[in-house]
Amino acid sequence: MITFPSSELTDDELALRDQVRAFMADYRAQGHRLQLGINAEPDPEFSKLISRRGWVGMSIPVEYSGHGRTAVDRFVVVEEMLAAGAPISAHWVGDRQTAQMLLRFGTEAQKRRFLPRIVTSDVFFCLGMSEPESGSDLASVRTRATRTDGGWILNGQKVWTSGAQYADYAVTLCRTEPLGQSKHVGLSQLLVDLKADGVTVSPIRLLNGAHHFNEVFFDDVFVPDELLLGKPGDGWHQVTSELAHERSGPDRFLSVMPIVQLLYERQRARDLDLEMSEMLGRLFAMYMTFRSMSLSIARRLDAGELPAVEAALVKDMGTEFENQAVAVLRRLVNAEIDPRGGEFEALLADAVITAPTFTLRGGTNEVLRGVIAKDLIRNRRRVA
Amino acid sequence: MITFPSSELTDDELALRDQVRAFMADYRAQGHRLQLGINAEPDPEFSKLISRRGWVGMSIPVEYSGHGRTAVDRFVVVEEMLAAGAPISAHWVGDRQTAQMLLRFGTEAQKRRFLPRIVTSDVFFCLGMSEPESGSDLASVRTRATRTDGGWILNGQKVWTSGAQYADYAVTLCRTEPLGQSKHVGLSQLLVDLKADGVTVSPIRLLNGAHHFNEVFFDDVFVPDELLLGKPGDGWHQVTSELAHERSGPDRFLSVMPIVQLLYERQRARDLDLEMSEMLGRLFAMYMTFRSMSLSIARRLDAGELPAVEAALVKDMGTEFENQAVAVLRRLVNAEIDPRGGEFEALLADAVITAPTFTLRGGTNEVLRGVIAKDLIRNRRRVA
Amino acid sequence: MINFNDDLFEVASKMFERKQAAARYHAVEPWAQDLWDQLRTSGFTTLGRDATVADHCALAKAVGAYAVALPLVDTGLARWAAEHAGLSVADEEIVVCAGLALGDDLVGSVDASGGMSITGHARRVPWASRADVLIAPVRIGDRVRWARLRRADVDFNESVNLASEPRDDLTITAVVPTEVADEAPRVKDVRARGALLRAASGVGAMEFALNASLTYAEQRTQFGRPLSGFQAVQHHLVMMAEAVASVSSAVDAAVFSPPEQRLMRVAAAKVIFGEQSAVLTRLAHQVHGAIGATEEHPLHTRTRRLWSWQDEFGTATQWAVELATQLVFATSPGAWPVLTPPLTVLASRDVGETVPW
Amino acid sequence: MINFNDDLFEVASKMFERKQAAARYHAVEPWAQDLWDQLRTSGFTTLGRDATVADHCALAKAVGAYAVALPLVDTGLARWAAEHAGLSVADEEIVVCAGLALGDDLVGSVDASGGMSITGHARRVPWASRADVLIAPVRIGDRVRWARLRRADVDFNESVNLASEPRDDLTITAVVPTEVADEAPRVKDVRARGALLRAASGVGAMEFALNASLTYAEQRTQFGRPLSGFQAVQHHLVMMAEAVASVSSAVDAAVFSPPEQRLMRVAAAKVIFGEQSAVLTRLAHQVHGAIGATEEHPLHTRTRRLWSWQDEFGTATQWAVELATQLVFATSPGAWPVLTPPLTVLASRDVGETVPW
Repeated sequence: MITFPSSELTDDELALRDQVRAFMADYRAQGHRLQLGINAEPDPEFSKLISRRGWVGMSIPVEYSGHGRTAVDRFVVVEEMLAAGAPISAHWVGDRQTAQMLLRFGTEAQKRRFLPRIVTSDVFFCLGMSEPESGSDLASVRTRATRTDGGWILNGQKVWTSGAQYADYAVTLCRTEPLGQSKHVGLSQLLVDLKADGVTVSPIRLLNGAHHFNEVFFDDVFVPDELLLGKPGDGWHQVTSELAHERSGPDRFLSVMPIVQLLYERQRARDLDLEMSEMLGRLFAMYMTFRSMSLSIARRLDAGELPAVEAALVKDMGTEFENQAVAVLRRLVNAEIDPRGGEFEALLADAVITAPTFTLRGGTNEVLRGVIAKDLIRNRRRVA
Repeated sequence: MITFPSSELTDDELALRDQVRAFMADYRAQGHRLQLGINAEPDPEFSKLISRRGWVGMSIPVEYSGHGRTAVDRFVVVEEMLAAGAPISAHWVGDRQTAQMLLRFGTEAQKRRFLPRIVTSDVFFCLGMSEPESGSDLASVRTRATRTDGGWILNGQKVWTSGAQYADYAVTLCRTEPLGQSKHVGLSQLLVDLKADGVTVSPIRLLNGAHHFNEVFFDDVFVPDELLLGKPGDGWHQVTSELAHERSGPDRFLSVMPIVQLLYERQRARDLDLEMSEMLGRLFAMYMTFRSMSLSIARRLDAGELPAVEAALVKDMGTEFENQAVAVLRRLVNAEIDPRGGEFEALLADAVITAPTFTLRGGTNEVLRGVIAKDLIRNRRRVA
Repeated sequence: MINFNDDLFEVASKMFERKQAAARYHAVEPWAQDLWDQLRTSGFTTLGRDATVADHCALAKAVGAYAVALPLVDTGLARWAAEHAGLSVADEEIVVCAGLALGDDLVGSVDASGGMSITGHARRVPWASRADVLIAPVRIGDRVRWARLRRADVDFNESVNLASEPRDDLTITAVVPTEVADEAPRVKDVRARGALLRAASGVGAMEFALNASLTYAEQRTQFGRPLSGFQAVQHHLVMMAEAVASVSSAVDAAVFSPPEQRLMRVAAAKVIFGEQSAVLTRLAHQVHGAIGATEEHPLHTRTRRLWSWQDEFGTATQWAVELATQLVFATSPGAWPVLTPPLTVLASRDVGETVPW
Repeated sequence: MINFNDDLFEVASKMFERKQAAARYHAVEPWAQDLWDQLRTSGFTTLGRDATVADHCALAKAVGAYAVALPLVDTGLARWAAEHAGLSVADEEIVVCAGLALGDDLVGSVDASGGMSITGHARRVPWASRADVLIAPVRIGDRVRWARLRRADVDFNESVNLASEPRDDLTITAVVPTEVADEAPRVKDVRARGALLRAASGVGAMEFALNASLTYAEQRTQFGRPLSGFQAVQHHLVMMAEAVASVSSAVDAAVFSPPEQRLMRVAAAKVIFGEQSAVLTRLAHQVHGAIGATEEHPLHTRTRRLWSWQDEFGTATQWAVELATQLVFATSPGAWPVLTPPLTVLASRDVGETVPW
């Protein structure tokens, strides 16, 4: 069964929330503009700023210079940041995924080398997953590493690598054994230094002109043994076991919350007409519910579970909701949108243009639904 | 390309519409309650009444005692009837499909025998298509007829046969040759006299208690040769070539128009609030557009074309719209619905309960979309 | 999915299941006196303020899962309200709340001798015609009080909801109440609890519909393979699972809510229930095809209830408006802080429950 | 799909196609002076009242199909209005309409010597910064007249729509018009024609997006088969085809409408365009995946236009309200008779066009 037992934040968690909330109120009062979720412009300075507050690499154990806090603590920080439109994308991948992956699969040396620097935002990661012909079918990667003295020689090409223009390392899924019967076998992940010889990063601009994504080319790049994540051949297992971390987060339903916030600020002192009330009420109900579901997953992560199907469900439903929310906001505005208008209009314009990407990032919703359906049917069979 | 060239009604067609409209206004003034599209209770007396006006079997040629009018004339009559909530279901199948099928595929004797009686509503037909295991996959029928002296011996079972409780004949798709490589080969249609020995009709009640559908069992039923439609083995071709007639009609988007009509009557003398205006305006726009598309298909039928893909498109989109329309009406009512309330509430209650069947009747929308997709892709390939 | 109180849900479910099996019903309807008696013996008909909202919701969910056509949920709501108000209800009495619908108006007047009588109307009272006793909020001057009336003293116009459950219009003319108490709990709190209970029943009915659809999609073949092998059907099933998960989560969040967030969470739960159950019912019927729309098939015993329960104790639209009204106010610190309030934000506003949950 | 005037559409399309091929663009942008000159030679920049609404829509559709970033449609609209009003526009001048947005207000005053000057503001005027001449409705006392202004006399705040097409805010301070004429055509008719032209352009852009999606779905393989083999993708494509067909049909119905139904059909077309283009853009991007959301891919040159054109000359919501306002009135014979009116029903109401279509 797909379950989302509810839970409340503890007093300590509420106290953390208050701190982050106050910090972000302050940050905004300094004149920083709101940004839309993980589409925000990367801002390494901001990442360093909140690192100093202890809000990056929170769940990394103290022995690796982390804060030894919970997935829920991280959830609390992240949802406050997203709701307040903070520019969190620079440290995003390392904080959300790479740290977890290193903790679970990395060698001791890798942990000691990278984790402390994730905590201080002194090292940023990006993900080399998709390839030109692979899309959501990750296992069909063609990038390959061949054995050489003391390491691997990497050749191939990645696309949709967000942040490669400023990141230090790309966690790169590649084939380290020839393709056999199962395409899931013989894959590994390498931590590729993006400044190494043979690496070329080339920008892919989005339809709004923004530069999040890149193509990354590997041309006989030498990757030393110590940068192979875990054991050779474990790549597929590593990738799939982290999906619960990747998919369930508040970034999957809070992207346009800053626009709702601005609309709210315009409305709160006025009499709400019925239509505005109804639409806002429906949006509020959805936000409250997604938040409960996402928090539920964070609690289960803390309990050592990996609720990957639940995470896929939240991502599918949450990103569809984000699109509906943009449509509702447009309907409430009920006029042409001026992309050079005020903060509200400019953000809404950006949301209209980038909303189609919400249901594509991190596995298209069609693929996610396949994952969920398989689980539903398997569980049904088990019961029957 | 899927096209819907627009057209307007001619003066003659407008005059016909005025006649039907006036007739229906009169009929309603006599206290008859509005009904929902082809879900209406069958009323053979009503069918005979409008037969006398010349509004049944309209496109049957004069030589078969028909009125020699066009598909558009029939469209005009049917849309007026549906919009006015008339009980048209008794003659519906014969008028819409069987007459066309007899004209295209029937023997001269069959035409002379049945067409004049369709025109006068003295014979009613129903369709024996689906079977317990076939669903939308019509070609997988198991009902079979074997050759005997002067005719066929029919055995098998049909379901979802609407109107079998009062119809005279069931146009029955059955296998007349053993199943070979293609399941589309070796099928025929028999006109089975429902009063014949060995025929049992057993009601299937719908979730609202209504009796439209039946199971029909054939137990060694003798069907004489003269009741085989056209040539043996032509069944599949006959069935599929009539889909344009079956699918494009106003019955695919006008089912809940009588409820809109009643709502309109309550509203027209009041000031419309913005939400009511917006929702009504959106409904109106859809009705106008479906009407144009459906009329366009009727014109093409008159031009000798069989725009089956366009018809499937109208049916898919129209029946989805009908469901949305019910949702919009519920939202405007914004209160519990009393099924024993006034005419408006009672009709709305019935629409809520039966709306799920709109997208199932006559081929589920999933199947229709498969048909349309195949055409889109085929045409694309032709262009490329 | 989430059972609020797993044990209570399981016990009730077993009783309903036995009854269904014995009666060869797909749902427990029509009125099953033997089951009612059995429920009374087990104490399920007298759940009142001794039980938590989690208990009440667990029972409501079981009622929805098995489409039990008995006033178990509504009598539980009325008992809870009556006991808090201090009105007496005997164990064997069936009691329901009247006068909770918008626009209902019951007025009490006191005559020279100090005797009170009540006049007015109440619309679509659940199970009124089956009740022994009604409790209702009555306007007396500018105060509201709870009154206890004998059903026999009240005129009825019997009607039903879309699932044929009794929803009766009442006309009350100079009826002398058998007892009167102060307005505690508040009418809005009782209505909110009613809304939550409907959503909880809805979770049970939605889970049934999802499971029935999964089973059907696995068993039914078309074009040579099971329906569950078609991507379109798989996507339908996923959207249904999403509907169940979101409503279940929203109800759970309301049940276990901190006091000052209860009303907003109930509102959210009823909104989500209204929206998502509409999605689910449509898809459940689409997956089932024609067979699911027949009288013989159990699906409609749940979907028809869902269509009515969406609107009972307030429609999704009304609760959305209510939620916005709670959360948008001039002195608010902003959208996000009211959606995720620290204690201080809502405490000053009249949005909390005043009686034990 | 439906070309209103096939020949004109084909001729214009060929010119745009050549330009795109020459420029290695996926869309004709940014400003292409050589193309503009060529269009002028061919007479496309001077289409006015001599052309039918079908001609104007055919050209608008071609502009949408090729994402032509030139003011061809808006200058056509303005020329049509100016010629009917009797204002003079030279062949080489680029002219656009200002002051059609809701809330715009331009006021003319006459001084002692009989000279007129105009003051006020106009929002989001298409291509104003590229125009030589503006025509605008001006309020003088309780009458509205059309005025012709030199662009050079007007202050601008340049902005754009979501597709980076110029949409400029104008501030007009005591500007002396070069010519003034009576209000014929009516402002509402010009706005309606503008709305229809946007929907016609939308049909072109939607067809492009559908065809691009079909091609991509055929060519792109995933999990070992073409995307077009996945049922979910097929359903996306079908919904896109339905969107194109319905908007195309609605625009066609407006173009060839009987006079007394023109305004209602334009309203319907703009509503359907708004709703269905929103469906189509979402699905086109979903089918294309990440590649379709990149700057290099042509898809966004059409989808960004569609997102803006939905709202220009009135949003779908505004036109839905307008349509209901036209069709719901106390003396109406009912919903169906106003949707399918015999001549007599609408003739008495102020819903028809008063100038040649």
